[in-house]
Amino acid sequence: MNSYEWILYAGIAVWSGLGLYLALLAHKQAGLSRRIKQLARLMEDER
Amino acid sequence: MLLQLRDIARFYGSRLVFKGVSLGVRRQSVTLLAGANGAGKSTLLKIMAGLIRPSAGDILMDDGKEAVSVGFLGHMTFLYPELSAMENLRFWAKLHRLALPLSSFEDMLERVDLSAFAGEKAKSFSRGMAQRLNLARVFLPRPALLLLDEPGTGLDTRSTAILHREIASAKADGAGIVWITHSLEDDIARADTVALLADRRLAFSGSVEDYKRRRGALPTSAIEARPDDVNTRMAGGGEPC
Amino acid sequence: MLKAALLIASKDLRLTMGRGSGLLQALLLGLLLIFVFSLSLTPGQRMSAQGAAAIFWMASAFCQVLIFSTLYGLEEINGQRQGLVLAPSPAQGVWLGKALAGLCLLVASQTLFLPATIVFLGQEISDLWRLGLAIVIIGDIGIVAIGSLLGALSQGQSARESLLSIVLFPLLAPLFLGGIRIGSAVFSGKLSEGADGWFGIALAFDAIFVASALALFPSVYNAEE
Amino acid sequence: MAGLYPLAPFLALAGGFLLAACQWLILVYAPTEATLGLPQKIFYLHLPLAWWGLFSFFLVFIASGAYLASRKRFWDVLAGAAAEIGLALAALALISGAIWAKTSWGLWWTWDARLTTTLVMCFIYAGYLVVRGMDMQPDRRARIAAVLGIVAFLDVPLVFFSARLWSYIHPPSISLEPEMKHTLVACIASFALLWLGLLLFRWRLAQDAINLEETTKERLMRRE
Repeated sequence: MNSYEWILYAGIAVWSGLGLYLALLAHKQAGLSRRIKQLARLMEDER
Repeated sequence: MLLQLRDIARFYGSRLVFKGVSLGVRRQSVTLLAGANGAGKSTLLKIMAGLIRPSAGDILMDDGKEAVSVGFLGHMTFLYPELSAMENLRFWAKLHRLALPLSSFEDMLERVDLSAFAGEKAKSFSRGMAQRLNLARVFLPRPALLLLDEPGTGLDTRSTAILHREIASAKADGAGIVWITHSLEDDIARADTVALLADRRLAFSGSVEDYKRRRGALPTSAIEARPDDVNTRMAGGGEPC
Repeated sequence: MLKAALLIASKDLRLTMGRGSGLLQALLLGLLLIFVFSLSLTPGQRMSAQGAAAIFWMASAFCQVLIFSTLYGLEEINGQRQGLVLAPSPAQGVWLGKALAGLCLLVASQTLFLPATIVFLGQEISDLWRLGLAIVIIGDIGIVAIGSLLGALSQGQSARESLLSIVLFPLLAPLFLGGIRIGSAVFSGKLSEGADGWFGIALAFDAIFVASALALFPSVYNAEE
Repeated sequence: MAGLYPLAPFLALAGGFLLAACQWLILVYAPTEATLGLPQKIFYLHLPLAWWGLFSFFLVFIASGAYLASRKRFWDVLAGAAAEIGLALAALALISGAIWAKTSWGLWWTWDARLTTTLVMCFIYAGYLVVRGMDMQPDRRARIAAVLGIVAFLDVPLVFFSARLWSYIHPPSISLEPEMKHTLVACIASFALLWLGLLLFRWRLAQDAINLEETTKERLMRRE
C-alpha cells in the first residue's frame, strides 16, 4: 500500500461519508415536505 | 391586588389547555376555582405559583412591589418518606427561612391532629395523615398567597373540619387564598369569589352572589364536575386536569 | 443560598446514610469494578501504576453517577422538586446542596476504593502521596460540580443513569487524564513531567464548571414536567 | 436565516467547484513535504474538516447562549443543526486523521493532542444529540440542550491542553512552504461554502419539522 493509494482511500472515505450524510438529509427533507403538503391540503378541505 | 393574571394561555404539547384567562386575587379573600376534569385548574394554579410559565399573558404579584410569599399545596405531598413528621415540617420551614421555636412546630402538629405521630417516619402514614402533614407544611409559614389544589382529597370529615378552620384563620390573617374544589356547592359558603374554567376559557369570574344569580346560564359541564372521574382521565391521555 | 444548600446537604446525607439505600449501592458498584479488574491479573502479578490509577478514577466516576442519580431521585418521590423550586432561596442553592452531599459521599467511597485498589491491584503508596491527596480533592470538586448540574438535567427521564454517564464521562476527560497521571505517580513514585501542569488544568476545570453550573443551573432545574 | 435558504443550491455548487479546484491544488500545486512525503497531503483534507467541525461546535455554543438569553426557538434549531453537522465533520476528520496517522506513523491511533480532542468532542456531542433526540416538552429539551451545548464547548480547550500534556508524541511541526500555505488556505476557504450549504440545508430540515408541528397545533386550536 504505497502512500498514493492512502490518499485515494482517505479521499474516498471522506467524500462518500459526506455524500451519505447529504443523502440522509435529502431523504428526510423529502418525507417532511410531503407531510406538510398533506397537512396543508387537509386544512384546506376543513376550512 | 395581591395577584393579577392578564390574558393567560397555556399549551400542553400541541394541545391548548386554556387561553384568555384574566383573574385578580385580593388579600383576605377566598377564591374558589372549579371546572371539569382536564379543564386545566391545576395548570392555572401552578402558573399562579410561578412553578410553570404561561404560554402567553403575564402575571403581576402585589402590583409589582416586593415578592409575595407563596404557599402551594399540590396533588403531591412533598414528604420525604424516610424523615419523620417533625423532621419533614422543620425542613420545609427552614427552607422558607422560618426560625421558629420547637413549640410552634408542636402546636401546628397539634392543630392537624398529628402530635401523636411527630416521631413517626412519613412512609408509614395513611393518605389522610400525609395530607394533614401537607396542610401543616403549607399553613405553618403563614404565606400571603395560599394556593390549594383539592386540599380535601383523602380527608375524613374530622380532618376536613381542620382544613376549613385553617383556611378561615389564614383568611383572618389577611392571606389571599385560591382553592381548587370538586364540590363547588358545599364549599361556596366559605368563599368570596368564584372562578370557573370551562371549554378552555374562564367561563365565569366574580363574586359568590353574582355566581348564585347566574348559575342557570353557566355551561353545565363546569358545574357538575365529578371528583376523580377516572374514565375521562384515562380518555384524556393522562394530561393534567 | 448557602444556608439553604447546607440544609439540603444535611437532609440528603441523613437520608442516604440511612438504611444504606443510596450510598451502599454506589460503594458496592465501585468495589465490584476494582475486584473485577483484579481478575485480569495472573496471581501474584501486579497491575501497572497507571492501570490501577485509571481503575480507581473509573470506580469513582461510576460511583458518583449513582450518587447523583440517587440524590436527585430523592426529590422525585413525592414531588419535592416543586417544593425546592418554590423556596425563596435561589435555585443554585439546590445545586450547591446536592454537590456538597455528593462530595461527602464520593470522598467517603474513595476512602474505601483506595485500600481496595492497593489490595486487589497490588499497589503501594510512594512518598508522593500528598500530590495524590491534592488531585483527589481538586478532581472531586470538579466531578461533583458537573455531576450535580447534569444529575438535575437527567431527572425524570427513563434510563437516567446511562444518560448521565454518556454525557458526563467525556466531559470529565481532562480530570481523568490528570487524576490518572498523578495517581500513577503516587503508586509508582516517579513523575516524568512536572505536576503543576496537571494541577493547573484541574483547577481551571473546577473554576470553569463551578461558574457555569451556578450560571446554568436555574434553567435546568424547575417544575416543568 | 429563512432568506438565505434559496442560496443553498448555489452555495453547494460553488463549494463543489472550488473544492474540485482544491483537489488539483493539493495534488499538483503543493510540493510534497520533505520529511513525511506524499501522505502528508491528506492533511489538506483533514485540517478543514477538523477546523469546520470545531467551528460548528463554537456555533452551537453561541446559539445555546442566545437561546437561554432570548428563549427564541430559532436559536435552538440552529444549535441542533450545527451540532449534527459538527459531529459529521469531526467524525470524518477523525477518519482522515487516523488514515494520516497510519501512513506517517504506522499505527491507526496516536495520542496526538488534536486527534484526542476531536475524539472526545465526538463523544461529547454524540451525547448532546442523544439528549436532543429524547421526547420531552420542546422548551424543556431546548433548555437542557442549551446548557449542554455551553458546558460541552467550555470543556474543549481543557481536553486539548490535558491531551497535549498527556501524549509523549509531539508531531514534528512541519514547516509550511508558501505554496502549501496557499493550498491550505484555499481548502479551508472553499470548505466554508460547503459548510454553509450543509448548515442551511440541515437548518431548513429542522425548520420544516417545526412547521409541521405548528400547523398541527394550529389545526387543533381552530377545531376546538
